Amino acid sequence: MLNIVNKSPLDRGSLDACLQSAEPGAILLIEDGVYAATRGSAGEAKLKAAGGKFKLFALGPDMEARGIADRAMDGVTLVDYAGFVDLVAEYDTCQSWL
Amino acid sequence: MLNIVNKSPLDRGSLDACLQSAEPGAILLIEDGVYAATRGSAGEAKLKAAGGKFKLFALGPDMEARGIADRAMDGVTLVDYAGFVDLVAEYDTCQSWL
Amino acid sequence: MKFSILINEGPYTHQASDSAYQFAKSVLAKGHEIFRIFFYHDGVNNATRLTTPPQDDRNIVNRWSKLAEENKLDLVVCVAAAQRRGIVDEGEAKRNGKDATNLAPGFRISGLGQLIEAGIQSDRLVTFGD
Amino acid sequence: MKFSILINEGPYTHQASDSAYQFAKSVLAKGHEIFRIFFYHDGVNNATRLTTPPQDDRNIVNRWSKLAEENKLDLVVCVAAAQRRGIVDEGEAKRNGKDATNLAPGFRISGLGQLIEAGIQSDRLVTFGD
Amino acid sequence: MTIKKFMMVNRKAPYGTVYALESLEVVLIAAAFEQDVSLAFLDDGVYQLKKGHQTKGIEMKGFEKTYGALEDYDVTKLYVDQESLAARGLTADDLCVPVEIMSRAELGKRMEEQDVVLSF
Amino acid sequence: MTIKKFMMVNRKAPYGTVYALESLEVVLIAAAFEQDVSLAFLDDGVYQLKKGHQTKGIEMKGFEKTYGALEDYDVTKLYVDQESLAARGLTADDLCVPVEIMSRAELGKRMEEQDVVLSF
Repeated sequence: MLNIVNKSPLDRGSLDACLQSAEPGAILLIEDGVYAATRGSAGEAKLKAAGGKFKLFALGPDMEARGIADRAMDGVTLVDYAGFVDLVAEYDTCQSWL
Repeated sequence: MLNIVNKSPLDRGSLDACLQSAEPGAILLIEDGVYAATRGSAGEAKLKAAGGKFKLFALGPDMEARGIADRAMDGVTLVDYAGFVDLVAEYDTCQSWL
Repeated sequence: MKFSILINEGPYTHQASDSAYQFAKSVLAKGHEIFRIFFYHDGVNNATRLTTPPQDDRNIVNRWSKLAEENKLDLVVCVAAAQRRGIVDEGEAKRNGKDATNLAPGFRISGLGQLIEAGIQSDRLVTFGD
Repeated sequence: MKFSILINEGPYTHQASDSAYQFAKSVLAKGHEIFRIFFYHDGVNNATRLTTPPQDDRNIVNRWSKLAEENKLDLVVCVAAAQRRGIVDEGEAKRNGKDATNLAPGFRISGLGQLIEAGIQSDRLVTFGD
Repeated sequence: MTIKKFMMVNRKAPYGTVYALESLEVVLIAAAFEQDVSLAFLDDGVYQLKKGHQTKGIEMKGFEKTYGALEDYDVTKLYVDQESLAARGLTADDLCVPVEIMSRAELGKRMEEQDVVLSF
Repeated sequence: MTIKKFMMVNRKAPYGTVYALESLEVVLIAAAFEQDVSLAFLDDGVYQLKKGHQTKGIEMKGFEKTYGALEDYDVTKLYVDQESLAARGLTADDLCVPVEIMSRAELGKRMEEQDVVLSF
C-alpha cells in the first residue's frame, strides 16, 4: 500500500494514524505533510520511531515551496510529480490519510 | 478573554494551543470542540490538567447533536446559543482558536 | 451591545456557517445590535443563490437572506475572496466579463476594509471558521 | 495504466485541487490514461466558470477546463454535492428553477455512481482532499 | 459486473464537517453497484457511531439512522478501532449499531486487502 | 478615527491552505486603516516565516516577500513562539524577517491586551 499523508504532523493526527495502523509499505508526504520529513522536527522523530517499516518519500516541489528542501531528513527520498505517479503505479493500492 | 475552541482535542492542536498560551479566563467549547468535555476521554484529561485556570463552558446543542450531553465532565457548564452570546458579552475580547 | 461576525467557511462542509447563524439569531433575540456579518475565505460561498439543498435539510443561503431582510442586517462578501471563488453580482459581472451572476438577496460585495471597520465599530467581533 | 482521481476540496482554499492538477498532468505525460476525475464535497466548487483570480495567480478552473479539452478528460461533478453548493448547468437550472448557470466548460454534472464506476474501471483511484 | 473490495475510511467526527454524511452516500451507492463494501471507523470517526444524536438544537439533519439501515443494503462489514474508542471513553455499548471491534493493527490488515480505499 | 489593537493569530502552514495569504491581506488593510496591528505566529504558523519559499514547482504565487514589506506599512510587531520554533527544528536564523521571539506565556499576555483578535 502507498500511504499518502498531506497534513502537518504537529497539527493533525493523520500521520500518527497512518504510522499506527498501516501495514508495511510506503509513505509519500505531500502538501503540508512534507514538514514531517524535516531534520530536527518532532515529525522526524515520529518517522524515525517507525523504524524501517515504511519506505519514505516526500514531494520535492512541496518542500521547495515551503523552503525546506535542504532540510530533508536522512532516509527520505524526494520525488517530483512524475515520481508521485510512478509510486501510485508501483503499489497495488493507495490510501490518502485525510 | 473568552477562548472559543471548535476542534476535536484528539485530531487538532487547537485546544492544546489555547491551554498552553492563553491567560486565565474562560474556554467555550463548540462544534467538534465539545468532545473535549466528555468524561473518560483524553480531552477531559487535558482540561483537568489545566486546573482551575479557565472557567469551562460547552455548547449544549452541539453536545446533544453528538449524543454526548449526558457525558459532560464535572466542572463544565453547558450553555445554549443565548448563553454563548452572554459569554461573548461578559468578556472584553474573544478569540477563536481555529 | 454592538456585535460583528466573521464567517470563514462555506455552507454545508463545515459547521461554521450554521454556528454563526444560530449565534446571530441569539444576538438579535437578546436585544443586541449586529453591525455587520463579513464573509471571507470560503465563507463567500454562503452567498450564492444557486443552491438547492435536499428538501428535508436546512437551506443555509436562504436562511441568511431571510435573517438579513427581517433584521436589516449588513451581509458583506469580501470582493477578493469572491473573485477567486466565483461569487458575482451585476457590477462584478460587468467588470470581469462574466455572463451570469449568482449573488443571493441580502448580500453585498465589498472590500476587506469593511471587516476592519467592523472590528473598529463593534464592541465584539466573533469568528467562525475551520 | 488507467487512473482516476477524486477531488474533495474547492479551489484556492486547500492545495488539494492544485496537487490533483499537477498529478493529473504527470499521469498524462507518463502515457497513462485518465478514466475520470470526480469532484465531490467542496470539490464541486472547482467547476464554476465565474471565478476571476488575480492576474498574477493561477486560474484553477480554466486550467481544468483546458486540460480536459486537450486530453478529452471526463470531469464529473457530483450532483448532490453540487446542488448543496450552487453549481448549476442548464438541466439543473430548469429542474430546480434557477435563473442562472455557472458550470465551466469541460465539466458535467452526474451521480455518485460515476465515482464507484471509476473505482471499478480504473487500476488506481487517488484522492486529494483536506 | 466486476466486484471490487471498497473500504470507506472514516476518521472525522460527525456534524462538525459534512464528510461523515457524504461518505454514507458513497457507501449506499457502492452497495447499489453490488460491490464488496466495508467501513472502517478510527480516530474521531468512531464518534459517528455514538448513539443518541439529537440534532434539533443545531437545526441539522441527523443521520444516525442511516448506520442502522446499512444492513438492508447488505453492508455489514463495520470495523471499529478499539484504541480509538478507549481514548474517547467509549465502549461497544455506546455504539448505535453492531460492529466488529479490533486493534489498529488488525484494521491495518483489512485496509491492505482492499482494491479501493476512500477516505473522508 | 478610533485606533484599536488588532492581532492576527497565525497557526497554519503556508500553501497547504490559503489562510496565510488571505490573513496577510487583512493585515495590510488594517494597517491602511492606521490600526495598531500585531501578528502572532505559533504552532504551524511559524512555518509561514521560514525563508526560501520556491513555489514555481507547485505553480502557486509565493508571498514570502510580503512579510518583508510589512515594515513599509509600519507593521513591525511580529511575535513568534519559541517553543513552536523548537518543535519544528527552527531558529531565528531560519526566518525571513526580524521578529520578536518569546515564550507561549508571553505571547498569551500580548493576546490578552488586544481589542480584536483575528485567527486564520
